[in-house]
Amino acid sequence: MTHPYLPLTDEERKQMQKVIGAELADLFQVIPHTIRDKAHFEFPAHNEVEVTKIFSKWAKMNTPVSKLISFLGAGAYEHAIPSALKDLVTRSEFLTAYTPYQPEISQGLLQAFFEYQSLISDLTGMEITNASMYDGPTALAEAVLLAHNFTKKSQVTILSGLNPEAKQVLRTYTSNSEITLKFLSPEDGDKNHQLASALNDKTAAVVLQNPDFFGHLALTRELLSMINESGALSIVYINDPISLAILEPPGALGADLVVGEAQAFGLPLSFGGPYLGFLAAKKALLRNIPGRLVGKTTDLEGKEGFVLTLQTREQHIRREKATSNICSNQALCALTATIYLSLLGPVGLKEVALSTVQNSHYLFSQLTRIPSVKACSDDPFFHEFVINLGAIPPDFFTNMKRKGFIPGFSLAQYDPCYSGSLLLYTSELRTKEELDQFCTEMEECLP
Amino acid sequence: MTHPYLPLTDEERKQMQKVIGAELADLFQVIPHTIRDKAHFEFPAHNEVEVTKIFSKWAKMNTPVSKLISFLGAGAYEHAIPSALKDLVTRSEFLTAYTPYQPEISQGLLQAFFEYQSLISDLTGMEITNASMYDGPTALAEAVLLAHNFTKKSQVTILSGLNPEAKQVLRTYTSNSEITLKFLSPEDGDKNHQLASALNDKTAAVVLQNPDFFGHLALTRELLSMINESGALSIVYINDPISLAILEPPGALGADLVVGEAQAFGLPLSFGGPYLGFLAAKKALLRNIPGRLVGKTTDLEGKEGFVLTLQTREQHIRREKATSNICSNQALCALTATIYLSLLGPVGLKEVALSTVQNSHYLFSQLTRIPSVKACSDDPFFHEFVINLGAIPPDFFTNMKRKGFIPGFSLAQYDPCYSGSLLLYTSELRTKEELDQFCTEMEECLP
Amino acid sequence: MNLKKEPVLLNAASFPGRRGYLPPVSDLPTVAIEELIPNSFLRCTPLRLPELSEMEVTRHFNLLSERSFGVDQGFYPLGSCTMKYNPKLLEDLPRLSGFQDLHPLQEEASIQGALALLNFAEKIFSSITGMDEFTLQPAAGAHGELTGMLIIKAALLDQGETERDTILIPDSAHGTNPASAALAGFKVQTIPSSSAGIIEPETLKPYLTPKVAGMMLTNPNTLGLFERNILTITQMIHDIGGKVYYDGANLNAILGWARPGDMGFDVVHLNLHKTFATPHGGGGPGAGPVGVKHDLAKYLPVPRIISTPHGLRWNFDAPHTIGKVKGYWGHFGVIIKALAYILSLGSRGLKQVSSDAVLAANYLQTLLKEVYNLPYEHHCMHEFVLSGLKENMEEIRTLDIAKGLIDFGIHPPTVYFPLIVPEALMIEPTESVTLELLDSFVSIMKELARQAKEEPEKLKTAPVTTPVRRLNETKAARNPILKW
Amino acid sequence: MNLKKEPVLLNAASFPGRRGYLPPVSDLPTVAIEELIPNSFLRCTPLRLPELSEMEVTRHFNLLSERSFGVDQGFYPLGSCTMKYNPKLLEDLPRLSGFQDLHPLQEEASIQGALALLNFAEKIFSSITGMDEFTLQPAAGAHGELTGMLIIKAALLDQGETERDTILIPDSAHGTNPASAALAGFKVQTIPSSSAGIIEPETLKPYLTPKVAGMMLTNPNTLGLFERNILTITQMIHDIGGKVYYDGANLNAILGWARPGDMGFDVVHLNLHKTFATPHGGGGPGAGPVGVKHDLAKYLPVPRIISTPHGLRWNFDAPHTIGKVKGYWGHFGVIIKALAYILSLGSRGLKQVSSDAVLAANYLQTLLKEVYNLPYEHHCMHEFVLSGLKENMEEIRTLDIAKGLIDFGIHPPTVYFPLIVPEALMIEPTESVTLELLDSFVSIMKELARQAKEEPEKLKTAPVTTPVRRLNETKAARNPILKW
Ligand SMILES: Cc1ncc(COP(=O)(O)O)c(C=O)c1O
Ligand SMILES: Cc1ncc(COP(=O)(O)O)c(C=O)c1O
Repeated sequence: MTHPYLPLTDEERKQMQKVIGAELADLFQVIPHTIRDKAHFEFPAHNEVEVTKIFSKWAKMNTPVSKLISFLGAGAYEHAIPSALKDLVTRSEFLTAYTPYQPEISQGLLQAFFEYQSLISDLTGMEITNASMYDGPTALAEAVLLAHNFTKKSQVTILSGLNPEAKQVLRTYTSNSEITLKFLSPEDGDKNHQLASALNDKTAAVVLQNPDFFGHLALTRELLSMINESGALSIVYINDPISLAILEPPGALGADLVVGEAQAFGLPLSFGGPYLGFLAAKKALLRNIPGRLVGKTTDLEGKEGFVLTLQTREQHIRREKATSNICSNQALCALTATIYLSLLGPVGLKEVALSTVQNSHYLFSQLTRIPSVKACSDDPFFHEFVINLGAIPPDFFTNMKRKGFIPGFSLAQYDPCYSGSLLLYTSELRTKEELDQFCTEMEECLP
Repeated sequence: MTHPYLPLTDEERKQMQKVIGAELADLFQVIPHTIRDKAHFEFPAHNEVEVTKIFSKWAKMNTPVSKLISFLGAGAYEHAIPSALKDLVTRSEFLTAYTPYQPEISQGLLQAFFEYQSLISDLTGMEITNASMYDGPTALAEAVLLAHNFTKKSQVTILSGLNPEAKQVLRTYTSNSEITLKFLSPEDGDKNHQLASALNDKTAAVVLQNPDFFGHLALTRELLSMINESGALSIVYINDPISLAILEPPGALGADLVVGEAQAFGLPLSFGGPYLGFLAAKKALLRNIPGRLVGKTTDLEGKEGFVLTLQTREQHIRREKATSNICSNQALCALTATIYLSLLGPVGLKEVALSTVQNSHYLFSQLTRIPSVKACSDDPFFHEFVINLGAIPPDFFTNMKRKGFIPGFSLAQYDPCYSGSLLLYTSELRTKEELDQFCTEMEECLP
Repeated sequence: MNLKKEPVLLNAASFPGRRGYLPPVSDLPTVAIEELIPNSFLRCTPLRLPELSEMEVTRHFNLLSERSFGVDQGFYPLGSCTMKYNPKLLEDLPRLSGFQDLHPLQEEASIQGALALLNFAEKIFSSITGMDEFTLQPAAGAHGELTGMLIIKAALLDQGETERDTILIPDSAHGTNPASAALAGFKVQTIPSSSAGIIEPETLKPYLTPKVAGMMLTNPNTLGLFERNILTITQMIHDIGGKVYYDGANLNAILGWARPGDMGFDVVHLNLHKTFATPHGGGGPGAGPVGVKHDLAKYLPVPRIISTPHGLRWNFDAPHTIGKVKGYWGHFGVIIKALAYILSLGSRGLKQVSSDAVLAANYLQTLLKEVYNLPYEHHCMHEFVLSGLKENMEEIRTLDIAKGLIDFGIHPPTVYFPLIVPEALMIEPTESVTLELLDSFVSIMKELARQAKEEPEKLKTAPVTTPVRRLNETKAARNPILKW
Repeated sequence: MNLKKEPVLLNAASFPGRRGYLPPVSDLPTVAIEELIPNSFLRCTPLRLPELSEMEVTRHFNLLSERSFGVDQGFYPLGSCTMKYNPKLLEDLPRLSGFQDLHPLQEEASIQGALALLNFAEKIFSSITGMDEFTLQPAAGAHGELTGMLIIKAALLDQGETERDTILIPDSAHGTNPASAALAGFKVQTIPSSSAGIIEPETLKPYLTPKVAGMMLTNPNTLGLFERNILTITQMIHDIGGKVYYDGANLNAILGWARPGDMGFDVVHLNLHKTFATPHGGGGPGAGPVGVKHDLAKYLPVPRIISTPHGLRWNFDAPHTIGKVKGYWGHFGVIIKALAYILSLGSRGLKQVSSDAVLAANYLQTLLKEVYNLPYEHHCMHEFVLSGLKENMEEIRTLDIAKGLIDFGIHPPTVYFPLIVPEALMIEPTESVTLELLDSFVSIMKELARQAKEEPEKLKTAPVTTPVRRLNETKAARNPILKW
């Protein structure tokens, strides 16, 4: 068989068998024949054009947000992606490399990850950042496990407004540990109230999302100092770190751990993955943090260079006692974020943040003029907000889609008690004309 | 002003003016103010998202062949393009380099062009190939000028069936020279007849396209020896060099010059450009050929390397006495062809050629079963052929387009005497199902 | 071509006032941010990010790329990592707008293609592995292990087997195995490999206590040896009520020849970024789908895709599920690539993949054991482990050999793993190699053996062709500098 | 990162039976080719092409790329070539399926977007240059020159001016100018530049015979100096009935500050691959649109785009046209890129482009003239020419300086052009540079001057950091080896 991915020819195969002194079948002889006999599966091979056709057909069966005007956010955010990004991140030296275990031949990747760590640390106001986690929810779960291991305490309090995806993953990750999770809800009062009632000396950590899942700004120095004073670690969860361009960084307010999802830094929506989890911490937690770290050092001639460091925390050395089981991480996504931030710079990132804020606040004000639309809160929000429609008319989503819109996210999908509520997000991509048109169509589609 | 393409800041600009000892305006003072005062034009700047929208809108106003099943060929050919090609040809070291005038820093490009020259020489059966020409038609024009300069004769005979684009360019290029062009037509008999009647001792060159514009195979050893014996140079023009995978190469049959269009080697249709002209010749013509040549040599340590060579033929040295005025050529397109041929290899290229032949012959046989469709010839053809519909029904093209087809090229566009005739091409991309469906629809659309 | 240039750090290259990108901005009349968001939330700490033009960013990362080494640059026989060629076609497909611009929370009617693709991928993975049902949620191999361990835990708890808290793991196992088991709440018991490098039933027997929840294995194991007693082993674990987990890292050895499902494994993860050619990206992202036998299917993460009269749908209604292990549905972009690879090769091609991979490994083993110690004298599967040089091993260690290879433009094999082999050099050529490449690797490895004898100093100070020489790792760990 | 590896030639890397791509193949029942095409036409000469797997092709061209140097790799102050940064956005747009998959012969109804784009591009170029009408057909600068010369020839012939057979060209002109004029059937008369580096009306006067058909100029000229007498010069040519041609290679100096149309030029070509940031691609493709004043518009190549009630159409009906200069409609893909660049910057941005380009050039000239000879002591425009070292010029020539720069990771300037400056070093930094980069270039140029004095041998044998050292060009020309 010859195939573009299989360079050996039949003749070479024969020659190799001769050198080995065994037939191919002999090499597989060690596999019990009862196993070998069962190993049947059958499907045809396809050339590039055919494979492309197969996938194009699937792609065409979807209606991506590029064909609509979408107000979906809820943890995954449409943002403009600079053209230069793709070209750089797909350089084959980056794309096809393994983890940089051999530093001399991997200085480029190592430097890029060091830059990623630095950028995230600066943005969040933290001292250290690891070289990436699978995604926001798993980063949070690892942060909670860290807090448990570090504080040796078992109660974890989650203030209301945490992304439901993160909630679910947190539950799964802690299901077989000593940790007990306490999820608070808006019924428990505002976040200060929630915290006051839940905090005690068994609390290992308090988790607080900012802006919270409903878009509200929740993070204050007071909340964090209450947590810190209790001896618990404060964990701030961030879903769109573009918010950090204009919001005071959690580190500056006293957070112990800042984790979140950095998909917004140049990664396409891609139906949910791969994304980019980040985990930043105070220096005191250094020996406890999961995942890879890149450090600066010198070579035998005194020249500066970069290496993977503090590997004794990791599974390949510490095995069952490792701080985490993570091995492959989201390296290329971290590189993407690094390039995104380099291109955007402080001015660009602020422009994106301000534009999303401005667009969303305009949308909020226009939508809430529609009689059947109620604002759910008048608390300050970032670039997402919730409206209540009373009941969502039948075919509302279908009708809006026909008009070219995805009118936000129906919160009932996560929790039936939110039925009638929509979570809406607007990015820097939207124009006033689009927002106005959307409001007009909403008014028409609603009773 | 700050812009992603303009790294200088206003402060730096000031600093530089100080070092220069002049204001910016002073530097432009040398331009007469009457000129400066008129230099007004005004249009806004757009960010990436806006620019992309503008171009996407234009792109959407077109109906590309990817949305239809097209039987258009006539000099520009749809073929499958391997995925790996784009990745390699757009490596920034290739894409953003200038002509490799500094060989030490350009060995990669030079080697690639040397490989290109070798591949085209091998394919055409010639001894030398230059590093590319603008496109097929200009390559032909330059070959004719070369023949004139080399033979010092002025008559050039063009056998019937030359691509009309090439005809027109040839006319333009020779319009102010001593060359007289003699275009023969099928009315002058078959190609042997045409040649016999036209050849004389003033003939500088005879041009012969193979397969000719109507798809017919025309090139024989006899034709070429007649030309050679007359003292004229034989110039073979090739429109789809994929044909060379299965046809005897012109060099082996005795051609002096082989020129043509190599768009089919991995370049997209791209509305006609950029494409890739190639020019291959016998060694005797070496000092006369236009354009760049890459040669192998050694460095001061005896190591092998590549350089631009025989530059004394070229305009930057020989000026008005140069063999041609060409400077920038189609380097990146030549690189594309080189990668295409490396990926396809002999087996792949033959498969492409055989599939196009097979598909087109099947199509020919099925179409000519339709009562109102007449074959125009039963001469052997490669992957293109002409049918005559008597008269093309009004709205025929529109109706076929609505059904999803471009039913070929109406030859009347080049010459009204061909009214009612269509030139059709099929590539390796077409399936039997598509061909059959096309024939069914043709039958329906024709009286 | 730029290796002489030293890239400075992004922040050092920054200059105030430069910018690399103009994002679209709101066309609404500007409102002061303080009117929209209370001042108390707004940033007063200065925002520090590098300021560069597009060209500077481009040159910076081009320069960094030139100081990196991928499969596209040369031979990468990194054992256990299956550094096969990553076909370029795979990169094009996730970029189709119908995939790339799909929001994970779109309603089902607008994602039928994505659901069909995922559904098809689950079925293909099932048929390749002989498992019954798959989840595509896990983000990498280790994540798949955690998922699998949680599934086993859930199943045991469900059966009231609360005492079973121990997972058996061979001493040759990858570090993620014990780490994942521990993360899922298990204790870990290490099982020693025999002198033949595999697990012997007699060795295993004493560990089969009522505390045993199950066992994790990779087969072929990390020594590149097929566990020939696998049917006995899985039977033994089943007999005491445990479950057996298959670490799919080495599936490239047996594609089309054997299926973990047929070996008696209950849970399997795949490494799409190894076996199925999706690029490693300098460390990730990968994807680690997990397959189970019927009896464990109800514990798989939610949601599962189900077919209904209204098309494919997400089903969250799974009372026994372990829950979600990741936001949304997994690494969709990676899954697309793996599936494209599988469809490009077909079932026959996949079998040829493992045939060629095994052939290439045995070819190297045969030729290299002349000068390097081969601790286990069997034919290997897709990889094999050497135990340092035959001669002058005291002075020239595996690390020196690895660094010496770099000066020949070859990426070093995995070193010092598995832990049970002293001075381990773990070599996995994969099926992507040509015979010339294998031969030249052998010559280079022999040349290094010669150097070890004749000019050991050269090897001890290698590499010399790289932008930096050997780096001080102790210094890095003792005084961690983790940001600029 | 692979510079140690020597790439062999493709044919030497080939091995029979390997393949790099599976094309789609006809699904018709196979018919022997001999039944479709007479044997006499079929290949009997063996088809020799390299046989490689996809990975080998990938590694081969990656390796070649690592031995090449583009703007993305570093500073490229190549005079006359305007090696500015090529924004990445430009690469994305021609790949839109609505452009890339468009056949040149599609009927007009299906190409309205393409026609609108081209039509818009013509108008934009007209406004930037002050010309009235544009053709987009020419493939490069030289091709534009030929087109322009043919237009002038046609106009003269049309007026019965058959005697006018001479084109005046300054001695500082690029070689394509005389070559193009000759190709169009003209004789060339060289006009000497003054000691100030420009054309003086008095010098020109004696050449203004009735044989003169016109004059070709670039302004600023190739010395980087603005022809300050341009209005007088164009007037003088017009007065004797000639036409003046503008070589657009140096338009980057005056964008937004001056327009050739307003200087009295009758015909202008643009180099989209210089001024408008489309990448050079290692030598091409470029594009050389040609603009003319109203009176010459009827000679432009066919077809022209016209607006009709049924949309935009091709118009071939142009009895005075010079005909076609190229197949189809020009380098559509390149035109898209140039237009995207123009729209990204807007008119203000374009003026800033030339302002910054001129500023950067003068900054360098000011600092470099301390150690290198500056033959013309004026402010320059976007580039300037040095005439070798001030000291030790006998031993260390311009070529040595050029090669010395390579060892510092900088692409050498244009050397030995223009021909009228001995030991010319022609430096064009463009607007894409940072001030740090300019300063470091100055230090390096000064360091080379120091080396020239103190260690001349080092410079005479530079470069040493490249995969090959100085190559024997004489040998290459004497014994040409042009294929494997
Ligand atoms: C044997 C084995 N198991 C598990 C893993 C972990 O996989 P991942 O890195 O995808 O988490 C690896 C990765 O190197 C491995 O080699
Ligand atoms: C002044 C000048 N004129 C004309 C040309 C020719 O342009 P092209 O290479 O696009 O044919 C050049 C190119 O270097 C040039 O510098």
